[in-house]
Amino acid sequence: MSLDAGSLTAIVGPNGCGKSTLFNLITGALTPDRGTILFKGRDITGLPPHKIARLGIGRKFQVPAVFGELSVRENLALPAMKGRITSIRNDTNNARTTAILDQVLLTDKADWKAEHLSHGEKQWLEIGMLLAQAPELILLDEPTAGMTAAETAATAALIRQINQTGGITVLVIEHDIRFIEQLECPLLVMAKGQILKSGNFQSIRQDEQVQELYFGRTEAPHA
Amino acid sequence: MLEISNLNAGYGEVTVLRNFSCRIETGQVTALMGRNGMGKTTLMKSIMGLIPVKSGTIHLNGIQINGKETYKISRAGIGYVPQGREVFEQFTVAENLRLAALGSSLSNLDRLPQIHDWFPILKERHDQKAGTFSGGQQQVLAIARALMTGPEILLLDEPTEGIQPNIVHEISLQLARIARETGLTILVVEQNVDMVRTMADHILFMENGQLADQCSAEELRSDETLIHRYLSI
Amino acid sequence: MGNNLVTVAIFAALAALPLFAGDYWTGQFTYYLIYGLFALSLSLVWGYGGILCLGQAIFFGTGGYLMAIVTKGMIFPDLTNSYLGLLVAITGPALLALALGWFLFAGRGIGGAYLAIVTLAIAVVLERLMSNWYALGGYNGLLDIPPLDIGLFGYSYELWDALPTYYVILAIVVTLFLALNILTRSSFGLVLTALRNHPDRLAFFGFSVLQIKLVVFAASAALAGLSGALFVTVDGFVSPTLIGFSLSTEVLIWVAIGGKEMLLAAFLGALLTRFSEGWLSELFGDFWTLILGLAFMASVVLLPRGLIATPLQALTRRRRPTPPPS
Amino acid sequence: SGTTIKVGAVQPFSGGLELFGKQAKMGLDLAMAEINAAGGIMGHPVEVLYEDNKTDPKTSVERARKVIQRDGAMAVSGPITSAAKDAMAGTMRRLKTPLFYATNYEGGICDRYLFSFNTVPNQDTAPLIPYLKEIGAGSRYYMFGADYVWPRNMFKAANSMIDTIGGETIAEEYTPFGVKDFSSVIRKIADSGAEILLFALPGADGITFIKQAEEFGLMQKVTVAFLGFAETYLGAFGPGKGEGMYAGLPLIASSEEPGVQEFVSKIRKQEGDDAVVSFYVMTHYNSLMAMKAGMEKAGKVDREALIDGMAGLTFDIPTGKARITEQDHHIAMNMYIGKTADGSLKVEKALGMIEPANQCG
Amino acid sequence: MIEILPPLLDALSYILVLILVALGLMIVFGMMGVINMAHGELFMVGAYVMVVCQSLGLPFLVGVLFSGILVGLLGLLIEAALIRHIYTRTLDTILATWGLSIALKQGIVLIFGPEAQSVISPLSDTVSLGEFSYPLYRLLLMGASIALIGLTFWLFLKTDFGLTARAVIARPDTAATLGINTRSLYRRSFVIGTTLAGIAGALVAPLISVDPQMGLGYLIPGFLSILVGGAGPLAGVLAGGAAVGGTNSLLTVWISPVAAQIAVFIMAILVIRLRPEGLLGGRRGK
Ligand SMILES: Nc1ncnc2c1ncn2[C@@H]1O[C@H](COP(=O)(O)OP(=O)(O)OP(=O)(O)O)[C@@H](O)[C@H]1O
Ligand SMILES: Nc1ncnc2c1ncn2[C@@H]1O[C@H](COP(=O)(O)OP(=O)(O)OP(=O)(O)O)[C@@H](O)[C@H]1O
Ligand SMILES: [Mg+2]
Ligand SMILES: [Mg+2]
Repeated sequence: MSLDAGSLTAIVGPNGCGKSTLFNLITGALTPDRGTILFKGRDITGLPPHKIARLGIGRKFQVPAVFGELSVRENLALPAMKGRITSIRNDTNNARTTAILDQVLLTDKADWKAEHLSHGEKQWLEIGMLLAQAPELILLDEPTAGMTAAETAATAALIRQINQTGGITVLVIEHDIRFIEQLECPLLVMAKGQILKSGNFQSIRQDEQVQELYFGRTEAPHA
Repeated sequence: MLEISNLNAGYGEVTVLRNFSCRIETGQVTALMGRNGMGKTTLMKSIMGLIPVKSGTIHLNGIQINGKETYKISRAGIGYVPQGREVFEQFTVAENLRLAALGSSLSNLDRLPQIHDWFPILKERHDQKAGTFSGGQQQVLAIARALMTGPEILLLDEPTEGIQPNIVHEISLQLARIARETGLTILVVEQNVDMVRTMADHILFMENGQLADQCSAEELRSDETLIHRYLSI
Repeated sequence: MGNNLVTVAIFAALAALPLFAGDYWTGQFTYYLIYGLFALSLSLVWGYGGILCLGQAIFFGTGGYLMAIVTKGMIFPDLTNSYLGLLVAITGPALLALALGWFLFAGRGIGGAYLAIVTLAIAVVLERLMSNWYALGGYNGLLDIPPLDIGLFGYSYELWDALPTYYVILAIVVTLFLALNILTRSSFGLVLTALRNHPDRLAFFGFSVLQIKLVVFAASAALAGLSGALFVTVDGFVSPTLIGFSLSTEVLIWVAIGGKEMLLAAFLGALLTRFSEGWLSELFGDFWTLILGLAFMASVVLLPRGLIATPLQALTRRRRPTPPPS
Repeated sequence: SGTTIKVGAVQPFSGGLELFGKQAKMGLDLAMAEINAAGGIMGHPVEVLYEDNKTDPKTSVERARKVIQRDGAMAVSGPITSAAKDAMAGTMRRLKTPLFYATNYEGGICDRYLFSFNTVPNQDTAPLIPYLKEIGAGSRYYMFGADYVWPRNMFKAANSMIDTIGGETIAEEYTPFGVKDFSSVIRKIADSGAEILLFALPGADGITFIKQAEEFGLMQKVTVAFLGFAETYLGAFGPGKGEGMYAGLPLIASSEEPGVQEFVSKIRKQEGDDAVVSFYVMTHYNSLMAMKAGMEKAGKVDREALIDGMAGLTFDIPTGKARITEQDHHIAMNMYIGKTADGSLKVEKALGMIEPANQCG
Repeated sequence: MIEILPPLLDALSYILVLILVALGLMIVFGMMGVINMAHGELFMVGAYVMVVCQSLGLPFLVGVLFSGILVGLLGLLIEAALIRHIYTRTLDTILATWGLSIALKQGIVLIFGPEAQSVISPLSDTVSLGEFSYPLYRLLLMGASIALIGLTFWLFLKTDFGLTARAVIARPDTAATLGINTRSLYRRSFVIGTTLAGIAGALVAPLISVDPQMGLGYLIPGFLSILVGGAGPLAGVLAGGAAVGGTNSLLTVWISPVAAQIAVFIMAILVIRLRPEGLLGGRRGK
């Protein structure tokens, strides 16, 4: 598969079909047995995670992974350092951080320890951390798990905004059909470690094979 | 059946639940909805005694259960399916189920055929390690495991999170069937409005650690504004 | 910032100490300061870096031996300059830490209890090796190590007396303490907290976890090496006991009792444990060891943040209040 | 009466060798009591200040400084391990205070401020070898000891003596501390064809070894010469075990000699009837008695004068006369060969006065 | 054949004794995540109970029984007063139990004094196997060790108790929500671990010097065995004990005891580093 710069793509597929594994491969958490991964034309196969991250790939984990002992603000400051540990300044209170806090609706809780946030708030914080990192490609693994419909919609809007105004390429894994619909983007269907189908939401939703495998026949497509 | 009054609970200095009160009626499926971080999981955990209750009471069939140890609460008749499933990955399906009987009472092993009947996959794969199950299958196992303890009331925390749509649907149908057949009382935390519509008799809305509103399934169906009020931003 | 006030008060008290203490106590506190510096090194790597090194004496002892080798002129009889000795005693352990760290952390690496036991095993092996290394004095060690010579430009000023020694060491300790404070409050400190918290996540933000660990491990080793070097110039001897099991565990107790996540507390942990040990052991005789064991246990269980850090933090509390959800 | 003369005693009272610390204390306590009962030293009462060195070199240094600088000790007694002694040496020189070291050691002290009141290899080990040949135990040796300086130097002294008598050393082997299973080594020794095991593994490890040697029947195959053996080991092997082992020592508590009898009964009176008395008690006792004699010879209470007074001093000890060597401050005294039998240590042969070899060579 | 048999038997006896001592350590560490630095001292207390029993003229087996019971009770006390507060804090368990080990050791010094005590072997016969003979007690000890190891494995791997124990270890909170009394399970596992330490102390006492320092000599190789073998599955301790004990015994014969010890340490460091999950695999430590 390949992604165009500035695109927004979603991946769906049954549990355990290898979606998270795909992310692990791209970000260097796992090394592939075969095949290559190119990023902006450069072979990044087998590079360690921090090198890949420095090249401009950011990632949100399926289970939210924030730094519980740090405050929300510090959590945002950290990715902004982009892996350099030489700077002595401790700058957590700048305009950019404030803007991101606003964007992910955590301004009120900027000085909370991240471990005190709820599940959904952590998901948002993690998206915020990706923004702070300012990568060119963002990989999101189930960003709305545990969110209500409205929150999900807000998240979808946020992601589209990131993609459109920020010009960042985004790849999303999600099970929530509404969310995927709201993303209004091309879809890849994965099964047993391979791309089964691709297309827009409607065409995939209607696809017999995908319905059987994933969505389930019995459920009427909602309006 | 389950009566919670003026409950205050939280983590360390943080109070999440503030004077939360509600009643769960016998034989009903009650859904608890609310935005992220409103304290739904916290409520479940305080019912189970996993986090300490600061003040207020929880009664099960008229008997106070708050302040008891978790295992006693479980034995008093509450089954719990935690958020994130938490099956024992190293154990086989059979061991996972046996464990639940060991914890409650060995006679609960008699429930095994019934459970296999509801969830045939658990019979087919009873010697497979739970860790090798897919997310949806693990969810099924977690539910079966909780049922194995022979609960009077079952608490489910977001059973559909991260599960592919067709399995979500299957699970909700199966739960509805079990509730119908056995009269099991169910309290389910759920964000998936479709699922709530399929299953629930009664809906509670939670906001800022308090019970904000409640309604019946019919009211929910007829009145979209409730959903917007409590579940939007 | 109450914290700084407390720090200033403590170091002012230490500076004033020789005015009303005799030679003995001045000498004694010279040791305590060195132990305090050693405790700081462990606090850095354990409390801040999240790496529990049960063999911290490896670096203390290496620093001590290197200092002895240089200042006794065992390799270059003409180059016995104390400054050279200190330089070697700082860089040597740091390099050793880099090599060890590379071995321990690279690739999949190990951490937690495994790392703790491995570092302890390494300390035991080194102690054995030093005991069998006869060119370096074997089991009985090297004797007659000259004191620190702080002379410059060809002049020589050897620190034989208690008072000047005390102040020179105090100056070194204060400087390093301040430097460490700046370091841990900088963004590097932030990275360290993140590392303790969620090391796996850090890499995906572009941080090289290996690099961070190596930096903090080496920095801590350099500090430990320096304290070992200072120790041998004051004590005049170095032996395998300085490199092995018992000193490693001793420093652990100081830091645990003091509070590993707070530099000042770890430093005071060393000072106060050593200081109170003296008179308490006189007071309680054979029961002292029993009491020490029980007290240590109690402090770990009841005050996991440290016997000294807990009240100090209460005193200087200001960090990150958590407002209740509104 | 004048001001109190203080003597520091930096001894192990914890950390593994506390048993020896206690032996030392028994001797020092008795000496202090006797000196004070007799009016002190030139009218000055003596006080011993005990300090626990935790069997650790750096703590020894710290405690030595404490008793000298803070308490003004005239001299320091101790420690037990030679590693701690070496560590203290520099401090003793720096603070110009004599150290009374009263443990048998490997030799090598040659220092104005250090006195040794116990034996060196030529006194306790070398005489064993011709004696064992003489009684027909043989002259083919297996040497086994702990991995540190003392056993190595003991074996070195033994080796030259074995050469002199035309014997043979089959193997020389060392073991780390804290080993709990010796069956492999025991089998090696049993199969080596050695007649005598020269054994220098002190403390608990030594006891463990002998217990396992009994178990495997090694004691029937070889004669054990146990270097550094003392009455403190008796009873640790179990009844009927650890019999027939030889050692060279400066005092055997079961000796018939009236001086020894009297000394042992004085200790027992002080410490209780079941007190174990070994030569460590006597050597530490001797060190204080020598200090009294030396100071009286010098005629003034002064550290340097005390050292001069003690050099070359001849004085009485429970086993007869003893003399401190002029140059290297070691002690010449009567020596004995002892053998374990019937659960106690018996005198096999009185060797008479043996001069320590010159350590300043 | 005859040449190689004796050293192998020696190695086997060391391995089995090592595993016997490490078994309790293994339960407590591998299964509960508690690093019990005081395990060696519990072993020591077992030996001292034996000393007292013998001085009272009780038969050896009664002494073994008493050692197990008394040290088990001590374990109960330790669990209630100390360990239960720190189950979730693995690294703190190192520190706390280390304080405990200091206290226990000093307690013994205060009661019995620092000198070595003697425990008499109940059997001093040797059995002859053709050319060479072997002490009977050692053979019995090896048998007892195998029996206790088997019993422990059966208990933790085959019984319902074992299933529950392993569940509690994996997910304590979830196990509690299934009605399992996690507190009592932790306590029982810990007490089983300490009881084993006490029995081991009593059984090994006739072979070694019984003194306040005796615990450390087994603790370190015991730990290395567990880490080398792998903390996850119980069987790891068998592999680890065999690797550590076997290397040590055989190198002692072939080279020297000092070289053997250094080799064992270096082997352990390498194995732990290169295979942190241990020789037998299993869960990996954090
Ligand atoms: N660390 C691992 N070791 C072994 N197998 C693994 C590991 N991680 C994942 N797997 C297996 O790889 C397969 C793909 O897993 P992956 O996590 O990529 O699925 P997914 O598509 O993200 O599923 P979900 O929608 O449930 O998150 C699964 O069968 C899983 O069991
Ligand atoms: N371990 C914790 N320590 C402190 N505070 C916590 C902890 N876990 C949760 N909280 C706080 O409790 C509040 C409620 O969390 P809870 O997990 O109950 O929310 P929820 O309603 O279940 O949300 P979600 O839908 O995201 O699961 C959150 O706002 C969070 O700040
Ligand atoms: Mg996934
Ligand atoms: Mg929740």
